[in-house]
Amino acid sequence: MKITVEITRDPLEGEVEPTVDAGSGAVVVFSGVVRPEEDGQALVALDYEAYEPMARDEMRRILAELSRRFPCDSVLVRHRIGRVAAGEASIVVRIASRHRAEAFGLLAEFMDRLKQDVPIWKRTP
Amino acid sequence: MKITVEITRDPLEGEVEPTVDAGSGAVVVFSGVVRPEEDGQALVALDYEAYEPMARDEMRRILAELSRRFPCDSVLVRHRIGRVAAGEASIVVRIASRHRAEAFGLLAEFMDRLKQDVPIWKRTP
Amino acid sequence: MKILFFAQLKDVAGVGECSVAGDGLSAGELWDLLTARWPALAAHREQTRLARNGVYAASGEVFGADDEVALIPPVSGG
Amino acid sequence: MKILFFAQLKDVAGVGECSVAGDGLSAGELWDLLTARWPALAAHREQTRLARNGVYAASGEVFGADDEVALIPPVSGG
Repeated sequence: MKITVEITRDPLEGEVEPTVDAGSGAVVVFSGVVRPEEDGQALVALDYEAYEPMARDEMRRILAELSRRFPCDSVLVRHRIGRVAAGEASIVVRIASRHRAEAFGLLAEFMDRLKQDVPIWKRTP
Repeated sequence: MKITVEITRDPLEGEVEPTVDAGSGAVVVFSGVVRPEEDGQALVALDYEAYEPMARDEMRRILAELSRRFPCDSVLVRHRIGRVAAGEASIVVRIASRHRAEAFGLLAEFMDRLKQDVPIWKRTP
Repeated sequence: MKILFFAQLKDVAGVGECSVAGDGLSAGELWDLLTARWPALAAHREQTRLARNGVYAASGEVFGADDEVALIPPVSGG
Repeated sequence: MKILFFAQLKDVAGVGECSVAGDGLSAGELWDLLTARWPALAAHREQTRLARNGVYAASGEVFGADDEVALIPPVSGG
């Protein structure tokens, strides 16, 4: 499984085209977006901070581990850091696989693990 | 939940931009792609046929039913019919929701139900 | 009533649609009519669902003269 | 060894990183050193994990003079 992990300060919009890997039957693109409110409070932006080298390594470790249960063709993760305005994406994940079940499983589990273990933090500015 | 269902003879590539509904925190775009082989046999294309009015109604019914368990902001389904070449998408589903769990749940269950109940058929040319 | 055939059933029947005279038919009576005309349909009966006016027919449903009845072989969309 | 602070712990310590003299320290010994210098860190100890050179430290792991040790408060990425 081809694994690509990036942490960037640039906007993620329009960057991940749902290109198809040769032979893939399923492509899933997930965008996690900063919502304009949190617990009823209006929110203009969030500041994301990462322990970058470990965050990258940890994402790769998680994906390599999950690829044994959910073998996919490729996965690309882009996590944005710095200030992310409401309505903009903080993360984009793109998975291509032969069959959809593996892509769905990998995506759901990866997002759960990301939120448990990857050293990235968001705070209100 | 806003439901949009379309059946088209046009290619689906590049049509579904992951635009964000105001207030959504998760956007998932799924593409189901014709694979260049099936059971080890090379495949150049598949022909899709639908009982169009019922297929549209059935997809809407399934989505309306699933929206009670997985309340999302919007869902768009585009299913292509006619000849679809290997490497091209036969279906695109785009779901926006406040939280990712609802979008993931709706997507997985919708695809399962589609393959059980929606009167669309594929055949090798 | 109007009968619609799809996918492999279209090949079996040799047509995409046809008309059948009848009113208030049960599913069994309808199948008897259809397999009398196209004996090869009988092999598909077990795995074919009937839809009446665009909705899967419930068991015991009755088919009227003005209905559009579709024979739905196992689907394979997506 | 080099100590890294993130998120709210950076506010508590008032710095993003610092150096601590010590070698072959247990997690408990390291925490004792840190909370002696920043008493307010103690309130975060329970929910903070330690990473050694970019990997979460296992229980019983020992921290050396050349290690980079990160204090990882509960994460919230995605």
